[in-house]
Amino acid sequence: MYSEKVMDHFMNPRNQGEIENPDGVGEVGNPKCGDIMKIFLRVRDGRIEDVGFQTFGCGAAVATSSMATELVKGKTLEEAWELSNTAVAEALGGLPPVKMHCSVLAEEGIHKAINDYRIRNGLEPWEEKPGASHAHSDDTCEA
Amino acid sequence: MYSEKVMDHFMNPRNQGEIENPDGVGEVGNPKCGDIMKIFLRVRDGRIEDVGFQTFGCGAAVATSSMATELVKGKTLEEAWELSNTAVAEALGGLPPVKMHCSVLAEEGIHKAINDYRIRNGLEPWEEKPGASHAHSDDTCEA
Amino acid sequence: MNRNRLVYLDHAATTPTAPEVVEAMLPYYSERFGNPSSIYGIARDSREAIDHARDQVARAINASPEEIFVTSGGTEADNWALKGVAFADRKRGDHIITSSIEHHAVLHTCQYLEKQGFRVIYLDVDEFGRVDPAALENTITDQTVLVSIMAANNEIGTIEPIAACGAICRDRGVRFHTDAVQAIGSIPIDVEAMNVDLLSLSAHKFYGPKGIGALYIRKGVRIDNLLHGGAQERRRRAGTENVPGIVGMGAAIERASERREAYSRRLIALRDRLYEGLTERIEHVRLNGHPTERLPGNLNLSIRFIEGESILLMLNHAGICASSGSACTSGSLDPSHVLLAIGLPHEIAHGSLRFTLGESNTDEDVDYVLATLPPIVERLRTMSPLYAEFRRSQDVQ
Amino acid sequence: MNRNRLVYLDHAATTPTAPEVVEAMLPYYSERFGNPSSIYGIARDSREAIDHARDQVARAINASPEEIFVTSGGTEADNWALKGVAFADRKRGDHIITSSIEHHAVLHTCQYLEKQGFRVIYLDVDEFGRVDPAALENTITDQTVLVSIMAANNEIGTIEPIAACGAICRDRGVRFHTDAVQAIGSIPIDVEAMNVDLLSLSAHKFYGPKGIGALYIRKGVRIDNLLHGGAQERRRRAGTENVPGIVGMGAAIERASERREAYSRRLIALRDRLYEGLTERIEHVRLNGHPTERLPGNLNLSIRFIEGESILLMLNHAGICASSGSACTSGSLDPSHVLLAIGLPHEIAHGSLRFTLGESNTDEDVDYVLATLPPIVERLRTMSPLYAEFRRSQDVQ
Ligand SMILES: Cc1ncc(COP(=O)(O)O)c(C=O)c1O
Ligand SMILES: Cc1ncc(COP(=O)(O)O)c(C=O)c1O
Repeated sequence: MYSEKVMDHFMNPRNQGEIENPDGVGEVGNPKCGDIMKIFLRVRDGRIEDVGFQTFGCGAAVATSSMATELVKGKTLEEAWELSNTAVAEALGGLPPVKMHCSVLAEEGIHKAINDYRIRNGLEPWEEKPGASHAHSDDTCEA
Repeated sequence: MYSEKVMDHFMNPRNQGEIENPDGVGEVGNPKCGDIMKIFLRVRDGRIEDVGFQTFGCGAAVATSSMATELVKGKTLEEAWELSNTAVAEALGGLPPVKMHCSVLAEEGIHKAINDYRIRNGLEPWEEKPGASHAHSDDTCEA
Repeated sequence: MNRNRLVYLDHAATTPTAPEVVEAMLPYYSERFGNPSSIYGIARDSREAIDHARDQVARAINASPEEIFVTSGGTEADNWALKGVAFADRKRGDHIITSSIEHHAVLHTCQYLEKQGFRVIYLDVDEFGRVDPAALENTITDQTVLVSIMAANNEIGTIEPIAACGAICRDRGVRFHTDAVQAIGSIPIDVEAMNVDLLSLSAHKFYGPKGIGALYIRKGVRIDNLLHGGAQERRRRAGTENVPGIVGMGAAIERASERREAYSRRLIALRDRLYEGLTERIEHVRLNGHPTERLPGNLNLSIRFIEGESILLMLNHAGICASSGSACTSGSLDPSHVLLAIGLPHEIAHGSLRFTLGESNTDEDVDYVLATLPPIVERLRTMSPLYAEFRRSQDVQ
Repeated sequence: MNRNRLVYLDHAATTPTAPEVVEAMLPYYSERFGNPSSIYGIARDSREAIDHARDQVARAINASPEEIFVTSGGTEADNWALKGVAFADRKRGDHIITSSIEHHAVLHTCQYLEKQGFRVIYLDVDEFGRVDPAALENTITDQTVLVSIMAANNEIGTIEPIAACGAICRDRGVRFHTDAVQAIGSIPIDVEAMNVDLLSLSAHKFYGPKGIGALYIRKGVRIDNLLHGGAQERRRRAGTENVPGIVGMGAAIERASERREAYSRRLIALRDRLYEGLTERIEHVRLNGHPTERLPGNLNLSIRFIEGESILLMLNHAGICASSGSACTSGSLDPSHVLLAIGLPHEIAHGSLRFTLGESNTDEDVDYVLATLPPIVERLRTMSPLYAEFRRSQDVQ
């Protein structure tokens, strides 16, 4: 079902855990739907110096959290904002179709953490691109 | 499907064949339905001295012809008239339900041959018992 | 019964599962037994085995794997195709066309659909059992939602003009189903070239196991589910997958495709020799079905003045397995609807005999039948009042 | 994945086919392969094998052989029972009663019937998953034609009060179907004593092959056919018989009946030890289903703050096969309808885990799970924002 890369990131997640006194935090998902991701950022000079995550969810939820944090680490916030869910899925060697929503969740988590940082710093939050996919939008879980 | 007795009478039919100058002949069945039986009688002093049959039909049709002729041989006509289809089937060690109609055919063939003899000899034909079963009566073959 | 010699000539009824096919199935009973829906390792083995088998089936008929749905056999595939498309398209129309010589799995399903309010036309066939594509074309109305014409007939072996029927249906925007249960493994089938939208097959007809088959459903065809429940077969056919059966079907169809050409050549040679030998040795015999457009292994004969079951019993006694179009075996008194549809009178239909040759058959088998059948026919004719009558009528002339 | 050790704890999903069952099936693939409908010798072998298997199935549930009809599995049996009786009795009424925790083979069939105009009541269950016979009694109307209540639930293992439900239905003149797919082989089932009119079973749940099952239909029950075609199964279920499968089902059910008592005793002991060991070692665990009225091998737990699929993946990595009520595996986001029906909140239902023990399991297996699962739970909780939050809320208190 899962690629080797997914299993590797699931069994050995990178960047797992809370960051003390983070500069931005984003929590997405819903326990009803069976997945919650919480992303923690430490930002220095507009760059993501460190990143951490906590995830309640399936294998793909953990693996996408791990991969997404890995991909944004060291990036500028602008670069990190551009990270798309498909890029996360691709970096994992693909995801089963029913699990794509996890990658969407990861993208949303990063965005939410970045905007949390911006708001804390008195900046306008960035807007999601129109047409961006949302996790669970066409699913039965009524979050 | 068939008992050993049925197979024996099918493979080694008794009394098979036409009788020259018979005293009574009965033909029953219909080629449309896949079975015809023709019974030939030689009668002496009210007794069936000899009997023969010709049959076009399935294994049960042949076996019931053979058994029915065997059972009436040497009997008085009155005794022979009493031969029932179930007696034929029982003597054969039973017949599959869908084949019971063959035993009815055999009974009818004997009756018809006896009545043919009676008519030839200026006697009233005997009447079938009311309620006697008839071959094919409740079947799809429209004979 | 002669237990020393067994000549099996009823391959259209069923075939033995090839030993290498059984071999392929065996690991999936007690070792790789996982439920394919589960997520652990042994379940993955089952899943991969199913995927592989689906590929094998798809390749054999030039479909793609996502278009293959596993069923419990040809009957379920036929039921699903007809009921599924009829009900899914009920709003579009209520008219179905099939032929009068389909297998009961199609005919009885059509009768069920008639009770549900559908109108079904049963196309006539010619004396060889062929459907006329022009007649099909003329019968299609704007209410027609489905046409079902078998690829080859199970009794008389006639091969139907499927490509022509498919082209007409495509033209007229009508879904086209073919029951290819008898065709697969014997004649080439290509759902693309033949414009087939749905196709039924059954593994036990091509040296695979019994109780497993498939329905090909072209991408985009609307069809209701027949069995409701779990999410198996991409939510289209519920029920825990029969993994060994599926593996067996895959192995068998690949094997059959590889062998098909040599197989049919060999069967045609054997069958033709059997036919010629029998007509030389037995009078008043007719061939049923098409002289050339017929399945390689099929020989269907009517032997006048005698009845099919009797012949079968005597053949069985000699160790020869065959079947007949006589009704007796099925418990009804009417002979085969197929033989009646090609115009045989009842009494001749009752005397029909079907030999269907297959992998195990040899030249010696043919010789044995040629030696065995004529005296049986002779014997039964001696017993037959019809033959006596016929002889008397000949004497008179 | 740990290929060295395999601890299979998902016997409710499927069981391996017992080697002696495979042994019994084998002759029917390539040697005694005849189509049971034919009249020659090898066909008789198949026919006798089927008759024998039918006897074996009948004996196991105290039915008579003429009341046993072979299907392609539990799903087909459930579909047939519900659709068959509903449509046959449509003139009598349009009302069907079932429970909210049935298998999808029943639930989705009921939803289909609703689309066809039937009214279906889904009875609630209590916190242990039990149907209340009194509630059933109150729900029956003079329009009710069928009640379907499972004998035992596949997820939480709860055993339903079938005899009580059967008695009520008998009293009220309503047909009673039970899905006994999980019960057969684990708990005693007697269609007479329990007043059951129709019963579904599936061989692969009791060490028989996949893709074969049966529907028991009490003599006199009116039911429409589901699959139309040939005259097999006394004209009630068309399709060439899966002879090896049927033989396997017969052998497996006889074997299961003989072993049942010892089997359940053993499983209960192992399961209880597993349950106690896990609750000693892991905090915030709850048992789902009934504490005593449950299938011998079933242990269903909710482990708070973590999600089921993650646990399964880590267990699989350690060579342990289990399943969960988490939705993730099925591709939907809603967790099991059964866990929701017994009142679990979504997030707790997502963290549920099902172990179902069977023949292969040993004390060592239990020890291994007791050693393996707690650190996995620990690890996943460390990762979980829900657990972090819970801990913070505890610290505050
Ligand atoms: C033409 C045809 N269609 C359908 C079937 C039904 O297949 P099965 O018996 O495998 O269900 C058969 C054979 O029995 C057949 O010959
Ligand atoms: C309670 C119950 N009913 C029905 C089924 C369906 O049986 P099958 O998958 O054999 O069709 C299952 C198992 O999958 C089950 O557990």
